[in-house]
Amino acid sequence: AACGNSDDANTNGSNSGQQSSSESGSSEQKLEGEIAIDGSSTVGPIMEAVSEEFAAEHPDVKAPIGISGTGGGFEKFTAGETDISNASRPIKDEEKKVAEENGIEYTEFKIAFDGLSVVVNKENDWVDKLTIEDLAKIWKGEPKKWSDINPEWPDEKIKYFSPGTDSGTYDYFDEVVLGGEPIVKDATLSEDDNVLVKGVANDKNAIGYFGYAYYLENKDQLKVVPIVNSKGEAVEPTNETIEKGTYEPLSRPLFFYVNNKSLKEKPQVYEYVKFALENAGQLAEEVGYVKLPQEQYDEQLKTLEGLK
Amino acid sequence: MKYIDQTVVRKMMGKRAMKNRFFQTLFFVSTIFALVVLAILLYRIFTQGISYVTPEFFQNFASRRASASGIKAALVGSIWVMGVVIPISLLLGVGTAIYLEEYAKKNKLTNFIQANISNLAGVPSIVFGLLGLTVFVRGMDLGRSILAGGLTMSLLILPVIVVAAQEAIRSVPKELREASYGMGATKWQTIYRIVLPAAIPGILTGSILAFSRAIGETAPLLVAGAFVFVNYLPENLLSSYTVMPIQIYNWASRPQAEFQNVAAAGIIVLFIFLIVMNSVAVLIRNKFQKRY
Amino acid sequence: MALSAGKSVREMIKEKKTKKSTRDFMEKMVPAVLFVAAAISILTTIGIIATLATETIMFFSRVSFFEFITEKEWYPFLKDDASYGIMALVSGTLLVTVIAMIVALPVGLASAIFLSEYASDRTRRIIKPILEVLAGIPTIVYGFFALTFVTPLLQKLIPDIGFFNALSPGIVVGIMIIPMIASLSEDAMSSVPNSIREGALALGATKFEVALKVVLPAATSGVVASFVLGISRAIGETMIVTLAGGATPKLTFDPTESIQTMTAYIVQVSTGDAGYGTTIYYSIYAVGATLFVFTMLMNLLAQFISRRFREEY
Amino acid sequence: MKKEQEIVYEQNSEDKNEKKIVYKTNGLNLWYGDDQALKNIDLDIYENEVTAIIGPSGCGKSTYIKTLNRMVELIPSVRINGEILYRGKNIFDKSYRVEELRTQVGMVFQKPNPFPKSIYDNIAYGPRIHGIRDKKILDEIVEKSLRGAAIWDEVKDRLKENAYGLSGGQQQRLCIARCLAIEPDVILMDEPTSALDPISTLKIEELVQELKKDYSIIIVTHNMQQAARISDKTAFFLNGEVIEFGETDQIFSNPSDKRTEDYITGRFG
Amino acid sequence: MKKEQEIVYEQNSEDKNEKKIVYKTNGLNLWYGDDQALKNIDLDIYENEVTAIIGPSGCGKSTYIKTLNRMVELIPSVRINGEILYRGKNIFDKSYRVEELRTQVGMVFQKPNPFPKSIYDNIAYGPRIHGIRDKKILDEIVEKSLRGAAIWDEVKDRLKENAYGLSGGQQQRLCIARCLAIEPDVILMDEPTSALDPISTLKIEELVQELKKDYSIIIVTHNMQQAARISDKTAFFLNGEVIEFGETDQIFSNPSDKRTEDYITGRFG
Ligand SMILES: Nc1ncnc2c1ncn2[C@@H]1O[C@H](COP(=O)(O)OP(=O)(O)OP(=O)(O)O)[C@@H](O)[C@H]1O
Ligand SMILES: Nc1ncnc2c1ncn2[C@@H]1O[C@H](COP(=O)(O)OP(=O)(O)OP(=O)(O)O)[C@@H](O)[C@H]1O
Ligand SMILES: [Mg+2]
Ligand SMILES: [Mg+2]
Ligand SMILES: O=P([O-])([O-])[O-]
Repeated sequence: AACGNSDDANTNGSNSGQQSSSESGSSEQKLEGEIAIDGSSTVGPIMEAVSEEFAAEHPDVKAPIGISGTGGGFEKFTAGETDISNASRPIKDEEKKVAEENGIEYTEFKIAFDGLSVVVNKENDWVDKLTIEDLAKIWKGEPKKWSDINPEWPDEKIKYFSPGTDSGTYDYFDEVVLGGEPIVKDATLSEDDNVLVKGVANDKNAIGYFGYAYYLENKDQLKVVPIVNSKGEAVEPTNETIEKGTYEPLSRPLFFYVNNKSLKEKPQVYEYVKFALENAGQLAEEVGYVKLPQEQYDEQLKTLEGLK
Repeated sequence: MKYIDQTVVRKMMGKRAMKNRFFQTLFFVSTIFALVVLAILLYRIFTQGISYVTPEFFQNFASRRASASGIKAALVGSIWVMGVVIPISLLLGVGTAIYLEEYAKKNKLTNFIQANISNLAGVPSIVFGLLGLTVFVRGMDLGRSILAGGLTMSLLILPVIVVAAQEAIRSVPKELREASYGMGATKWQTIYRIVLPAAIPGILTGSILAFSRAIGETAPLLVAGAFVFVNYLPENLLSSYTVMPIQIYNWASRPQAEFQNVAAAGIIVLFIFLIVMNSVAVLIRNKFQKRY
Repeated sequence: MALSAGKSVREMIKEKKTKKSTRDFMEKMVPAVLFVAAAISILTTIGIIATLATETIMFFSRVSFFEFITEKEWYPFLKDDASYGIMALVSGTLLVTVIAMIVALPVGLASAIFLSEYASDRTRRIIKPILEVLAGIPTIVYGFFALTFVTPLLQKLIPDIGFFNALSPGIVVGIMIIPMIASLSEDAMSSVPNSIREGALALGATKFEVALKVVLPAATSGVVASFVLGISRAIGETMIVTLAGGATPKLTFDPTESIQTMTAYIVQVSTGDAGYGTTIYYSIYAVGATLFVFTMLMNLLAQFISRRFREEY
Repeated sequence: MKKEQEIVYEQNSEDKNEKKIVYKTNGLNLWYGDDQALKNIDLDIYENEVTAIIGPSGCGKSTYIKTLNRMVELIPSVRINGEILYRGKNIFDKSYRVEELRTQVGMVFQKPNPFPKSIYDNIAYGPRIHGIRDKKILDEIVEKSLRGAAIWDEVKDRLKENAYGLSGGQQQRLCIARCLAIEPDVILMDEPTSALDPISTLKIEELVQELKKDYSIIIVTHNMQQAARISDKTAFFLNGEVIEFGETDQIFSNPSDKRTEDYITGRFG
Repeated sequence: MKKEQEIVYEQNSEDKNEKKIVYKTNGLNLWYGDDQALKNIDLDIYENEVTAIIGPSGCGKSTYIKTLNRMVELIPSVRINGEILYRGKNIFDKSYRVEELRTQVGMVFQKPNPFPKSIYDNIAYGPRIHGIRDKKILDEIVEKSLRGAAIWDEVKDRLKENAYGLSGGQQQRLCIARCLAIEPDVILMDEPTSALDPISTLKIEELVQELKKDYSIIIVTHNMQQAARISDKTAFFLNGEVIEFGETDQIFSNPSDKRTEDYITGRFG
């Protein structure tokens, strides 16, 4: 849930107008100073791309990026230590409370989509699609073998590969698929998605899930499973299906949170956020995520204007 | 009366010599084992990363494009951090060792300090990360700076250096001390001019290991505040920074296969860095080394 | 006897006495300064204990200490019935440590003996630095080595073994520790005076007998110290087990199964998603405190051993 | 101030028209932990004399000589009572600076113990720690000291080499040279020639004879003939006690104690 | 096979109706790096005799005696040519096992070098490595060896204590005892009494006289009188060469070389 500030969206000014104003602004006064950014490892690569490009325009602004995880990032953010916090899930109530206690006001921005990809081994010729219910059954661990789900499938034990229980990806999957119930205890968990890729690629009876980017980069080693959406269509994760929203419910938005005081008092933070919203779509795709529909970026830019 | 029968001795001699040769071979093979592992590891990393180690790799900052990625910020960051770690941990470590070996009376406090140090040597690095975060980053308000990271690392390797320095100081023959005292040298003169020079090889051996560890540590700096993406060079001890292992970790966890090669290239640079450091220390050590 | 300076050395020394006040100052200052250095290590411990203790107390206000040490399962992320049984993490840590020690102690000690007793000066000068390079390889590199080389190799040898298991990181942690044990033990053995070796060799002892029955006993304290440091490193090793051990806390002593160690759990949470102030957040401090207590007990044991075996020469 | 005291003391002893006493040991007891190594020692050492200490192995000779420059205190378990006056002042006094004592009282040890430094630096060590930095003066001191210890010719071409390259005998002479370099008032020697061949020993003995013109020398030796040859006074130790002390001639020709006689007539060295 | 060879050799030498030769050194040269320490040494050591090696410091005495049991090879820079026959076999032969040589050729060093073990374990070390495990036999060996080295009475009550608690002289006698414990054929002694007091020295000398009934003994000494007193043959070394070798009586009463005479008449020990 975003902060109430988003309601005060300023309707003035088009996208292009803002862009020119920001450019003229930067040429008038040289921006400098530091921007403290931390948080999700999922969102990190997008922000790194933003920092990289931002530095080309504003070489004197230092925008290093830390990766403490969404929770770790919020811990610092709500204590007022960072200006921007990346998150692969919305802020939780406990975290909101801490922010309130510390007098931190903030605004939530969406930056891109991630499509959680369910994958199996290349040699797996039996699974061609799965419903959310199938997934729930599989991941709750009721069927121990593939044949327990479909008698035609091999009589082999399923091997599970899942992101660590403390990642945003797991959280999202758990909520959407399992309704908050625990994942099968036999699951092999790893914090590193590349490790999961290797796990699934090396085990014929494996099933796993992780961020879209990791599937995209390892397409040739993995077989992606189309997921039946609420309309009953089996949809494979692709840039289009994710952006359009047909790959659901396993598409999840990625966020970053900005400290309002920093936006007001540090011009470099304001410019940085603006730059991020203007360029995030393209940069996100470059690092393996999916951009939001353009309207969403425009809308958020307006919100930002109102916070100046 | 003869207790030792030479014919029996001679008969056993073959077996004993064989045992000796067997164990010599075994010991040699053990030593080689470690080297073979190193060779495999290096081979894998070099074949993967060497083509990415180009002059640009040293001139570029990190980038979202693998081909444009470079290690500049991390390399310089590591050097800055070591610039804090080496003097601080050596001064504190050797100082502590001298205090314990030469000055401290054998009392409860000394025993406590001693026990405390060997205990610290076993504390996992990640716990030091938590300490650094609490004390340096937040408590002393140093922020996520080189100084905070360097101090954290210094404390981490301090016990290793103390233990190594103590062993080295202890193994200096007491005859040398006696000779020095006998000339009317004060305690500090004896330590500074006789004990320390004689102990340098041992101190260096332990310290090289410790510094190598500090350069390669990821976990504590992940917790205590190195950034993963930095695209500028540090200016002073309070600048934010990144270090090589964290940059490598970041690259290795990227989905793009090409970044795995960049990570390998990063590891190669880290190796070169380690080897240069070790060589300097080995040169110093060989210059001093001798058996009494 | 006067020198060309026209004075005797004795006179010159007497003259210099006036300058001795700085020397006296040094003599008084140095121990004080050195004591401060030594005190830093105590402050470090106090800092660690304070950091761990405050948060651990918070943890135990939510989870009973009894549950913590008796419960066999560690599922902190279950929303409703989270369980915090440290034994599951401890067993993972112990499993990896034991495997690592099975690899590292014999190989490390054997290398040390080879270097100190058999190798020529030249060989030693070549091999020792190489071992030190091995010691300096970042653990994350070892982690990928375990995952991409050792695990597939093990899968060929033991078809049943999981992709994540305790054996692979255990072996690699062991390999990582070899140079440390080898180097420190070698130092301890090298500092045994040569005259003692000669004494034994002159009795007709083989090099092996000298190494085993004379040098090794004389170097016990240093060798044991290197073991302790090695074991502590194994217990505290983080990146290798995080990458290759899996993340499934489980009370098992089967090395082919996936496990989670205490350190890997701390990494999981501190780079993960748990919010500040949650029980999970506090749990990493409780785990950290457990690790701390563990290494402390270990060290006390080792100190006891090395005190008993210490020999003077 | 100290100087004046000394002078007063020296005048006093001159008044008595005797040789001046350098060291006066009164009722000295010394324990290693619970083992008493020295028992109620009373002994006077005179200036410009060679005092030999003889006695069987383990009788406390080394312990006593190390007490004279307080080196024995480096062993933590040592406990001492009684007093030793060096030029009139009790060396166990709190105000007595042990470094000053040891600068004036040089020592040569039983086992050669050169520093792991060059030959030159070994000799220059003492002068340097006492503040002599002038390269030319140091050069002179080094040459003079090495000559004094009858080793100059053997090492003059390799002063920059490590002292550990020397043979045992050469090392010991180096240690003697090192001690001479600070021109002490008293020289303590603990079996200094036991590692030397006769020719070097002869040189050292001659040197001792020459040095006693300027210095007071206390020498522990197991070599009775050496004691008889070079010393003016001899003390015979047994089980930590001084059995007999007196003029060397008298001790060797006409010992007053049966045990001394037994020990001396068992002689052969 | 080896045994038979030896027997043949021994019979040969008996045929000649002479004392048997234990060690025969032919044209031995030895270098430390580029420095030649032994030059073309020819020397015969006879069975059941005491052969003394004398000469000034640095002349190569220690080097030669360490070559006889090949201890000198422990120094990496050493190069050797020439041959040494021990009971007829060249000890530098590839097939010659150095440990076997050293079991039959015991050695006592210049500086005491006890193991950092208990007194008992120091003595028992040799027998143990040669396979003697029986506690009772070990006890006997320990007592006999310690008695042999004239130290039994001093240590019999503290056999379990660390050898480093002993004084220098006691340590050296312990090392002699340790060597006796393996009952060697030849005993090499490198200035074994230089750290001993006269009484212990006397005991050791008596012991040497007694041991030579069973053993052949080669003793380096800087003590001319000791050489004269206890040895049957004497070799005089100078600058790495054997200047003179012959019957001790003849060497001391009527040396044929001027340098030997000079050295001996400079004597005093
Ligand atoms: N560091 C020590 N700790 C305990 N006892 C010691 C120590 N040093 C010497 N002793 C004991 O004190 C006694 C006297 O020893 P000291 O070395 O003075 O004898 P010494 O007369 O010099 O003999 P030597 O002629 O063999 O050198 C001996 O019984 C010895 O065992
Ligand atoms: N390890 C070594 N390396 C190089 N040179 C050595 C070494 N040991 C001895 N030498 C040299 O070889 C020569 C002979 O030495 P050696 O020790 O045999 O003399 P020595 O006759 O035993 O003298 P001493 O009576 O002093 O013991 C000496 O010039 C010495 O400097
Ligand atoms: Mg003595
Ligand atoms: Mg010698
Ligand atoms: O780093 P996370 O996106 O998994 O919180």
